[in-house]
Amino acid sequence: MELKKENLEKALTALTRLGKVLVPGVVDGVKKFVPYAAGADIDLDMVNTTLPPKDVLFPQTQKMYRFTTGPDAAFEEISDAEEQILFGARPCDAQSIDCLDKVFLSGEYTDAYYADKRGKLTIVAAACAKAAPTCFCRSMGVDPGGAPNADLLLAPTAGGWNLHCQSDKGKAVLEALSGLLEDADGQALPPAQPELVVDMAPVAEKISTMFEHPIWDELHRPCIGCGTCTFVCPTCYCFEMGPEMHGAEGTEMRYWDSCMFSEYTRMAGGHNPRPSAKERLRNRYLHKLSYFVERYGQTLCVGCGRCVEKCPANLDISRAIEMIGEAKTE
Amino acid sequence: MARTGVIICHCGSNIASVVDVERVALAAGQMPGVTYAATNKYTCSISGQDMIKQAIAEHELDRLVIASCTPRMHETTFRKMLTKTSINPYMLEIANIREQCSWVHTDKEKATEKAIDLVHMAVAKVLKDQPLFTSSIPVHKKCLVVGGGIAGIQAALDVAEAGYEVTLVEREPSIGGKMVMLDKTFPTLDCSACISTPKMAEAGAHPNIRLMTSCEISAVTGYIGNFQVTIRQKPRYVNHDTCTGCGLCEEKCPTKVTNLFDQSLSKRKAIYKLFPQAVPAKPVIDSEHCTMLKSGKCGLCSKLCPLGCINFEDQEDFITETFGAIVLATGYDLIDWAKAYPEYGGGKYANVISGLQFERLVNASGPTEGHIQRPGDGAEPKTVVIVKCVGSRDPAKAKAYCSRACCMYAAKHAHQILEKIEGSKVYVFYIDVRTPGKGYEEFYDKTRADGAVYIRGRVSKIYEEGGKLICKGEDTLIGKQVAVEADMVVLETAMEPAHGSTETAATAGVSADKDGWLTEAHPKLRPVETQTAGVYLCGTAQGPKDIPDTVAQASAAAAKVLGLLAKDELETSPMISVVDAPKCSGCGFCEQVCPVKAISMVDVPSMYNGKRVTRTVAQVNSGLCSGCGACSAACRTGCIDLLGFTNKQILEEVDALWQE
Amino acid sequence: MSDVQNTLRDRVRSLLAEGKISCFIGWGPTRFKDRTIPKFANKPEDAGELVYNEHCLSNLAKYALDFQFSAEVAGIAVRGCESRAINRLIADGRLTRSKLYLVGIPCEGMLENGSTAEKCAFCRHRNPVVYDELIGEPVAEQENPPRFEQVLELESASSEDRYDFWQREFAKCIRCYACRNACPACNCMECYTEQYRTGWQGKQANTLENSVFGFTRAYHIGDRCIECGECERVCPMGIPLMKLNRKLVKDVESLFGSEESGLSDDASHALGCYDKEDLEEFM
Amino acid sequence: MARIDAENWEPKILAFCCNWCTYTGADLAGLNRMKYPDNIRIVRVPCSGRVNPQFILRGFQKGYDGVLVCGCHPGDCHYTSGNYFTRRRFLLMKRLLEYAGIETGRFQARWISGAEAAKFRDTVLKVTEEIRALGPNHRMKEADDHE
Repeated sequence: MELKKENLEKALTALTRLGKVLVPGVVDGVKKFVPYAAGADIDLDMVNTTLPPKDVLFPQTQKMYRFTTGPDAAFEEISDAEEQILFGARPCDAQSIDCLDKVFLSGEYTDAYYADKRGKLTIVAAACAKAAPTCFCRSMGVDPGGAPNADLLLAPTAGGWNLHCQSDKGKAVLEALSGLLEDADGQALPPAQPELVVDMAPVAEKISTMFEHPIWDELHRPCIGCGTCTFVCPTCYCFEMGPEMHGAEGTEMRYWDSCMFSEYTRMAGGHNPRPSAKERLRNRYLHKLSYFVERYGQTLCVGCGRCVEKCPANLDISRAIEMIGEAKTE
Repeated sequence: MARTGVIICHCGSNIASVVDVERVALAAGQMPGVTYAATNKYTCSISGQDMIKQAIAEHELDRLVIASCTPRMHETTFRKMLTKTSINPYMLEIANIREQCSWVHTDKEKATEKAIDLVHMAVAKVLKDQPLFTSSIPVHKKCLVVGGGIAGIQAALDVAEAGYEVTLVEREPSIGGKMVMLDKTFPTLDCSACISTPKMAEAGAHPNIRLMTSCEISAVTGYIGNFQVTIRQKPRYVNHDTCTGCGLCEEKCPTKVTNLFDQSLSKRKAIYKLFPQAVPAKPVIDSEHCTMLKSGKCGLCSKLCPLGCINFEDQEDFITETFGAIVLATGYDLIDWAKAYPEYGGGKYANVISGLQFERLVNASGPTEGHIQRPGDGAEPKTVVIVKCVGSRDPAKAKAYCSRACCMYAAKHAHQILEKIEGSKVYVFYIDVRTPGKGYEEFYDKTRADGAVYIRGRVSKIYEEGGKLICKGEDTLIGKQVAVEADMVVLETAMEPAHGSTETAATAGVSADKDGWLTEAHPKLRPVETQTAGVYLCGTAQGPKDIPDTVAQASAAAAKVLGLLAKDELETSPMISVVDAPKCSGCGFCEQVCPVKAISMVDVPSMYNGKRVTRTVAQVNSGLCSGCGACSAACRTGCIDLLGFTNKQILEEVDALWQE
Repeated sequence: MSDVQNTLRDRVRSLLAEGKISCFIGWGPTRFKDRTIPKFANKPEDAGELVYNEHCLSNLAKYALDFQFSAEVAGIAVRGCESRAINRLIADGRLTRSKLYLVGIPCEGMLENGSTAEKCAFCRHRNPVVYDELIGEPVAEQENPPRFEQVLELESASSEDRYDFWQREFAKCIRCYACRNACPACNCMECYTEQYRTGWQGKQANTLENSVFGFTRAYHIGDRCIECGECERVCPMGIPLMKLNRKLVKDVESLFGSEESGLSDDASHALGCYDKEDLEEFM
Repeated sequence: MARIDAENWEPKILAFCCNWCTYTGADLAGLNRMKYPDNIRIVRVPCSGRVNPQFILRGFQKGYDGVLVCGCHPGDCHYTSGNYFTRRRFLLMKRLLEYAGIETGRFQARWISGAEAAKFRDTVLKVTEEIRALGPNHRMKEADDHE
């Protein structure tokens, strides 16, 4: 089945009946997933959005519950989950949602806020026909031509996309699109081949032994300690919680935090176990390339290249992977 | 959890007739942290206070909000009351629902709503109050007086008489200042030396006064009650411990030098006493002119001195002492009129002299033994022109201000000339005649009756012609140019701050105005205090004034000093700034805005990026901090905060609006 | 530029070899032709890895803070913007001049996405204002670049439009604090945003809190901004922060007659002093 | 008060007053039984130099329709120089707020001495009327952002 480009708007409009449709678009100069509205500035050809789709499931600021203090203390949970269709997510984005699923849904504790949203999310992924210079998904085990955890995969053709249904939610999408699709598949374009390739094999082998390695002494030095890499990262999931108070009334919120911030690990009293950028950068890289792998069997980096693109100092995790691979260890 | 008590005062009907106090109390009872809310008829009365004390005990309150009159009225009362309870006196906030609510609003409903809001703000603030404790600093019961003129002498004597030790520092070799140069004092015409030298002698001999002449203060650190002052003793080359002041050295010294004490009208020796009645009555060597010190030749004084007091190797010495209080009495100089008024000859006419030169001329102990003689030729002047406001009230050329004493000493000079020189004529050029003092106007009237001719106008030019000094000016009363031929001209020149006085004052943390006069803490209400607590000022250091005012101000400063020294300890307000040093970046912005120099930058051991380092951070001197909070608003991080008005407290007050 | 690069490498090699400096902060290569990365040369042989080309966009000055407590002298490449940033950091008590060796490089502007970088477009100090040695010859300064053009334009908009403009821009902010961390005037040990106990600023990313941060930061640096444009350059969301900062710079200059910040390491700044004759609007 | 309908809307004005001059002036207004609108809420500070310009933004955030900063006349500061710094800070802040889109007049500063009870009353009257004319403030306000 093929969706022709000329039917895209109709298709998106049709999908709005299923829920809020989020598509890659540009708002005030920022590329991100935006709710689809007729005539919106959407761009399914862009390689990657600047902001990842993670806030669809894990908003930068999530209101958790409202409460009142004092003699009549009370609280009221906030549930703002709604049916959403993430349309045009890239394979790396889909993979990042897989990472987030592992964090928020697997194991003993399920995060209710995430689970609510995830249950109501349909992922319509779009395979990549082209790659940005900063893309290195293949090196991180992501296939730019596929997205196994997507409900529906769009594979680009010369005139549109071939649709591959991958789940029941995907079927619902197909049903909603009935009448807008060509029965036959179009001529599929070959998947993108990112030029940036790094070798993770030697990293996997030795990184767990490299906590004290001198490589960290130099690697962190350009880091200015901002949170750009973590906030544009589709998989970084650290958060902090705190209330916003209006007198006796308050709203408890959780909001993204960044392990690159100096105060991230600072304790009451001032002690900071990660006192400098060295410890912080090391933690971020080890988390992505080692700790997460040990726990969930996959890296917490999907090779989307957003942090490489946006780092104010041009720090490059792909280069770090290479350097770790090349590093001598005893 | 906080246990706040809220008391809403009726203030009889002052509040209760407009504000529904019961409703306010009811609303207060619902506010976060409030355990107890009640109203009271007269909260400030004894019974009202008893009721609060009882409530504190009964409800185990740990902080208090009183909604009543302005805190400016009873904050202190209620703090005092709290000292007798389990609550710290600073765990108190007052909501002003009288002056700023019931008295200014008529709509009862709205006034009540506003009162609830005001109480809410106070309740929000009190939740962030912390117990504060006054601390005390010891008072070093010793006073430093800088400047040994009549102001300094009077202040020193008053403090010494009260039983406290005083160190009187004077940069000249003798105390006495300007007053001792004068001949007579207006309006009583008593001999200046006759009334000032006994004071000098008294100061010199007083068991509680230590005179330090030929000395200057070079550094002041510390704060009220505890100033560490470094005094520089200039070399005198004469051992004053052994010298008896016999005068042999001065008599025999071969080097003659212009005598500045006599306003350059005479000569003195290179080893000299400043003037005959100098205190201490011992000579010093003028190193600039002594041939021995300059070229190693002579040494006559050393050979002659029977006690071997001469020491050509004498060096400057630095003495550091602690004082509880400092009085600045640094005095005045006269402006250099020759520079400012080239039209008066710019100094080239010997017979155009300053008022102070005239004082020396007419002084019995002066160069002419009191005979008024022209410096140019020694002749007795028959016609004398006196020009007032030379440099005063003349912003274009010199000073904008009035020098205050000149009108009177001009009249005195006129009187003295008319009295001493038979048949003499005196013309006084003036802009205005200002005589606001006891017996002043009468003296001026008498001078005119004696024959002094007052001409209203400025002298525009003085030049010599045929052995006479021609003074040209406009008589503005008749609107005509006048020219007076005079034998001598006396210029009554403006006062200006003594040279170096602003620098000395700055050393003690006292600022000066644009003219260099030292700035008092408040021009009306704190005229002898300065912005630096514990530093006082008096006399002409603060601005031009005459002797009676100077002496009165000196005694006033002494009274302030005594008020301080009478205390063993000073209680300091705990509502001062504190620095959260680990957060301080050391930028010094707080230091720049502090009006009392209470903040200094100090090096402290610290952690940075996990390493031990020495960093520079701000530090508040609790003895100096006046609690204004300017530093706190200047700090970007917010790491310097004002106790009692912390950032958090103020933000809570602002946020309180949200409560409904 | 390759001449400058060669001279720079030679000089850094000698400075390190002679022990005059313990480290040199310059730029190094990345895997992308159009990007450089701050490079720290610790040994003479590292000097060969230094790069100087039209892609050296990072302002290096704040990296000197890494050496603020070092006993040794650190070397750093300074163009006009870095030199002013260094002055700013010295004036604010964060660096010591004697512990720095400044290798000046006159600059004719950098490239960003193929054309003159926005941060260089309004530059008035392409030549370093302070240095210990200069590589190459001073270049001509841009004559009166229209620094305040964008500010004047926004000033002439209606109050409502101005509000909407900034709210739209700050709606994009992700609170990554790259602007703050890159800014040489934002040199507090801890930002006010981190003072949670005081609660100056909510951590939640919403348009209001974002704009409170934006305006507060602008106010905090307004009288000390050196107009290097780093904040705007590093903003991943493309918020025109210089349009805000230059408003304050413009007002500080016109209200208080202050000179541009960073031309000397004098600690004075407009809000740290006053003039009794300042404009009176509050009577 | 945040959700009062437009008809009954009354401007809420926050004022920071220095303890030595304006707060005293406000007290004197009370002592003289002068009348002025009840829309003002005073925060007492030791000196206008204590007022961090960030407090102003906070006022608007928390729903005040106008913010006023008052201190001693320049030259009369109890602490000598505090209000000179205040003047600089708020000359700048006022312009920044206006640039940020806060309407002119929502933020004001005035010098009012301890004797100027009438000036205090007149200022409150004038500022209240000006802010009433501007209507409720929604800009930089928390509630609106959270609706």
